[in-house]
Amino acid sequence: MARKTSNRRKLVMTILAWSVGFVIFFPILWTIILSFKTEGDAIKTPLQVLTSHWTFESYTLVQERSNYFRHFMNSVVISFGSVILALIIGIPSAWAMAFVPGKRTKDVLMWMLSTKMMPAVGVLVPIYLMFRDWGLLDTRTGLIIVLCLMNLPIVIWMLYTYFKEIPSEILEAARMDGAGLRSEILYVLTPMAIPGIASTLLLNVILSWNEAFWTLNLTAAKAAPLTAFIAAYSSPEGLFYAKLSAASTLAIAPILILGWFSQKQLVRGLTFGAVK
Amino acid sequence: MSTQASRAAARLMISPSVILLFLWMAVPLGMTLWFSFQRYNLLMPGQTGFVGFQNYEYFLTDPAFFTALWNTLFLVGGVLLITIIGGMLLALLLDQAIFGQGIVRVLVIAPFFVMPTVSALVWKNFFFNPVNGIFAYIAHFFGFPAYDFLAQAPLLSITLIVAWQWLPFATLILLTALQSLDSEQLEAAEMDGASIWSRFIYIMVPHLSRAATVVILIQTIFLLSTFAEILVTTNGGPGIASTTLTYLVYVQSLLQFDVGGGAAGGIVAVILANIVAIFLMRMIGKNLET
Amino acid sequence: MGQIELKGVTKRFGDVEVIPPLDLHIGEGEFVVFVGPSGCGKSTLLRLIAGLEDVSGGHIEIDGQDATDLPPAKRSLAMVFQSYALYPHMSVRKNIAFPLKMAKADQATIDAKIENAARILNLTDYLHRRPGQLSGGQRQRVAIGRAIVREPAAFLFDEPLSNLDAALRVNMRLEISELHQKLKTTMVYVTHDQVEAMTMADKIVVLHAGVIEQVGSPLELYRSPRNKFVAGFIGSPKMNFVEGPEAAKHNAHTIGIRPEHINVSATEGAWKGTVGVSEHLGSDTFLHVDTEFGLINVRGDGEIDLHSGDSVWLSPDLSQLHKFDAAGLAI
Amino acid sequence: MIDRIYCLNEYFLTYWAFAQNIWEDIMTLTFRALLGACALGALATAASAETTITVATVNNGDMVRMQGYMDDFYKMHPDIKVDWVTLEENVLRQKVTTDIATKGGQFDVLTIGTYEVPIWAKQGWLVSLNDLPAEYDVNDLLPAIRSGLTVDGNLYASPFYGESSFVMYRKDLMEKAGLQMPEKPTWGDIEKAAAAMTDKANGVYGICLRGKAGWGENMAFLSAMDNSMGGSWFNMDWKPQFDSAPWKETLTTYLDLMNKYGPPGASSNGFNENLALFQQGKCGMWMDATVAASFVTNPKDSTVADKVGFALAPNKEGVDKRANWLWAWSLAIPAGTKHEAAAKAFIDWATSKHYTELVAAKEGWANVPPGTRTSLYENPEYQKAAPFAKLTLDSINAADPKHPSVQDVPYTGVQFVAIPEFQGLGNAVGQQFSAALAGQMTAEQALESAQSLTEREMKKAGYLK
Repeated sequence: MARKTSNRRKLVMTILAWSVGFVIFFPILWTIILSFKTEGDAIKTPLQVLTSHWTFESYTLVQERSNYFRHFMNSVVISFGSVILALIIGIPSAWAMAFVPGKRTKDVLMWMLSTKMMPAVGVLVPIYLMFRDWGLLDTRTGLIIVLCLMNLPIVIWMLYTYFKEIPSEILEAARMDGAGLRSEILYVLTPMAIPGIASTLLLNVILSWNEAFWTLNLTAAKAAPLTAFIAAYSSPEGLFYAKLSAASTLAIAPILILGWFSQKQLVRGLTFGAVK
Repeated sequence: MSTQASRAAARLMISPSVILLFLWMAVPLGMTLWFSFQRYNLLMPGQTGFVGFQNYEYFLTDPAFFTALWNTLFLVGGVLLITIIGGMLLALLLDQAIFGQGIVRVLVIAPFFVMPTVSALVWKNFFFNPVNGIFAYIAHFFGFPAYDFLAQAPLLSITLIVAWQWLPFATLILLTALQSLDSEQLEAAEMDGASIWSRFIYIMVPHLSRAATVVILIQTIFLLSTFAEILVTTNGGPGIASTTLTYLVYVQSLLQFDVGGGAAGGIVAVILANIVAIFLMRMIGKNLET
Repeated sequence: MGQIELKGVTKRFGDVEVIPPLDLHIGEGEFVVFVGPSGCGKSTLLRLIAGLEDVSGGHIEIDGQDATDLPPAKRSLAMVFQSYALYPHMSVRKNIAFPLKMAKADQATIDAKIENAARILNLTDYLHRRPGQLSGGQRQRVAIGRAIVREPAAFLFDEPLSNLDAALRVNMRLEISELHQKLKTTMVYVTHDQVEAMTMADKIVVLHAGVIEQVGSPLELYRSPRNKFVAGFIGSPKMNFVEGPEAAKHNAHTIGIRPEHINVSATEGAWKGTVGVSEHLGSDTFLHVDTEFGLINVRGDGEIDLHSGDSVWLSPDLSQLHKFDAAGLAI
Repeated sequence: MIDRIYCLNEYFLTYWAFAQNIWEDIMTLTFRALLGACALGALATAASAETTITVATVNNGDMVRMQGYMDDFYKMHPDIKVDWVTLEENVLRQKVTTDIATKGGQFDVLTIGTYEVPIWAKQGWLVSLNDLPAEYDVNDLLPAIRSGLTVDGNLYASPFYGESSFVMYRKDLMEKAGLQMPEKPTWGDIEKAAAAMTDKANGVYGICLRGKAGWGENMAFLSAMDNSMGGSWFNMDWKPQFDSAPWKETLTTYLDLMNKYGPPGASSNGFNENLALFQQGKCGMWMDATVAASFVTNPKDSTVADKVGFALAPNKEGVDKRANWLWAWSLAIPAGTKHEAAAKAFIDWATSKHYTELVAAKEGWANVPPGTRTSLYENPEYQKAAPFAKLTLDSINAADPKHPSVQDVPYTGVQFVAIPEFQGLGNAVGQQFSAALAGQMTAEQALESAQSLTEREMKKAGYLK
């Protein structure tokens, strides 16, 4: 809105918005602060915490105790792998649903979403048994498959709503211009959909990164991602605030940074067809 | 656009995801259904066999069942309420002309990136803890006794944690919707003599209702399976005060290792979830048609 | 090159028949305009020719070859869309080059053709820009450029000017006509605006509810419309229709007289009436006159000094009278 | 930007060029990805000559400390590599149980407790450890602990550390209150001491006890407490006893103590939370595992290290059982592992006297894993470094898993009942008692629902007709 705004109003709004933003962000900020304290200092009153001295001690301890890098790499491979696989499967489907809608397209879409309502705990044992038989326990491949299927409905829906915004005349023009299905997808559709695909990728990477049930239950050592890394710190003996903070910071930092850097992209695509 | 060839191609392109999702749903569900009629405890591999509806009987008559049902509704409903209303207010705020808008948005968006396990741990230990938590310090500072959130109001506390995580999501979608609102509409309303409040009620809210529907749909899907937050903070307690349906099934199948009972619970949960799903789809379908 | 023949073409969407069996011949080098009110099936017909829709029955021949089942790209037709359908992620150059690239033309050919098209269309300075950075008219020219470079057997235009403002529309109309004269390629043009049809077409096809009402040159349609629909659709302002005893005097169910074929007099004439609204354009004067037969529109040359509330006498030029029977067909 | 994306697209060309038909593209791709991943996995295992064993363990201090000494193990066994899976206790138990019961084979060494060992051994899920080398000296293990890990004469798990429970209290606060803690207190003594030490204005709470629901959390304490009141979980007909007088007395005494003298938020306090509280000096007294003694007396972590006194777990006057339990975190090998020899080598090292000496040499005797070997308690250096050594040994010896209660019972286990259903039962009952502590129900209501839910489950499981 290009409306005239008085400076005073802008100032009031700024203060209000900054305070609200600070309150919402505070838990994360506090975790980061505590991670640079000693265990003894971390349990003092907030004022004492801020004035006590800063140290990397907790990070050193955490790194000594567990192989952060391996968990990190597993998280990266699993979350990106599963989403990319889901995109490979989902892009053609979403394309077809958006541009060649049938009578039951909406129903199919809704059905896909409803598969996500299946409570994971209820089917853990069957999946576990299958994974055992196929040798997929504690493998990245296994988790990639599971998380890919977990995210597929969301991926398809996001892409669908995004593709629907692309005018079909453009695709017809491409067809008139002699583009086959392949060229059409390759030269016209994909480049136009890149922002949508990028935000779909981002959102689902975030969801996969934070998925804690399957990643924890289907892995042991080799494929265990950061969710398993955190599970080792949830309530160890004795004082643990600083170590927990350091581990938490390490676990969320990569995705937080990724999210912040790409937030424009994320926000742009994050409409789920909510905006017309 | 809809030539025969493209329709055939379309069907071909949809089929992989449909087939995969169908298998992903049907196979485990079939196995779960099978287990739900079996006496099958992981710890007692010797004693198996068909037991008919016994598992269902025990699950449905479990004294925790109806509490869990209610708790699930409370959690989902509570989080939706907080995130939609809070998200709308936040979206309105972020839509204003302010200094450092980008930074504020970064701050607001952040909780969405935090793993549920981590956020539950952070809230439980650093905030709700009645001895060392920040809320306890604040209470002491003002001379009140510390309130034990997780013991006195476990479900509400969990609702708050989950709402904190999902607030950014709702805010972002509602903000995008708000920004797509044609400013001429608002100006027209202003010319028509509508106050800020009426403009909000008659122009913005209807415009945002579509976005709100989407938020409700997506969040419900994820909220129904809320699990890590409960496990980490209260273990479903005290008593069964924060046991949801998902958690109850978890207790059955992974704490008692009663696969049969857990399977029966899983099937019940699937049925209930699908009732919610149908209800939601109806609502969404109507709202998304246009 | 550029003959298109439709034989018994039909189109059904589900149970709804939008185009009943239809025959049409489009000759080489002709500028054919499909005109009709919105929803009359003219765009559908164009898309059938383009191959963007499957025909439900009948055949389409292009240059004597059966093209009914050919995919759009193989029909050697080029299309300009209402929304221009430019690729937003490509520069103007890439947009124009796209069909050539699809046809696997070599780079030298592509460059040459782009240069040529850009020169013809005055786009040389804009080749590096994206569609988003162009004005409406420029976008329109890019869309045409993209069509030109393929050197198609025929161009298809789907209401290409409807998104432009009035002045620009007149300009582009001229440009397209000039282009046709320069290229001598068959053009099929869809519009709902009869002025565009009259000014551009060699041949006009008037469509109504999927049915061809009449085919002919602009003046043929103007002079001898086959039925009431065509008579009412072609010409601006619209033809006046009078029914009842006044029509019976001329042995017709309905008579039609164009506003420009009525003489106005303050003192004497055939029909008496009162001026409702008068529009003075300087070159013309439009009068809306209330008569016992209803509202009659009159167009007079130059300035006529009549205003709202004045009494007037109207005299139709009987040599220009159109007569229709009860079914609406011209007698 | 978009132009660059467009260029990127050209690269996609290769990727899409697999087939004209997209469906085939996907199938090939997915399939290749799968095959590739499998092949890669196979390659990785084939290429390495060394054996990798996966050890699942709990995130307790002693276990975490062991991970720092792995160099010593690798020196002795250069061909074995150890992958650690360190998890919180509940997550660990859930994972290893799922894995062993479904024969998932993800782990080669499991960290399990005295509850699991007899049940799993009977199922044939564990590898017998009878053939450990002579230096292991199986006869050196404390008899109570050893018998808890032995089924039909075979040792199925090797204890890493063992524990009972006892009372830890603040000597300085007792002194200030003018009281003396007897070495064998009764519940009456405990209440008196708790009342005297409580100073809520200064954030000192007279007594800290477990309140977090769970069979290994509050129920471990409460079941042991019930034993000391003369009660038991079941009578000889497997009938639950929550409607009996001892349970009533147990719960009311417990709630009374905690409500009057306990810290806020006690219903979510487990071992770790209480340890943190005690180390911060917020508890006058804490009844919990004997292993905690070394943590609360460690000046590095504890602000009250030099002020802690110890006493045996209390009993009710006239009851011949004390409220102390018996537990040993032990290492076991799941049947079906492919690396049995390496796993045994690891267990031998981790639970050997050598390891104890290693820790003693590096970090002092107070920090060695306690409660497993007689030789440790006979070691004068340990006795000197660990003032709680004698009481720990006495507590362990005082516990008798075969006869936990003064009444006859059909089960073994002091603070647990060694049947598979107990985990579920213990958790459910623990939830009730935790709710009672949180003030959501009265003691009577909690006992009533504990009784009915236990009856229900026992009926379902077929113990009760």
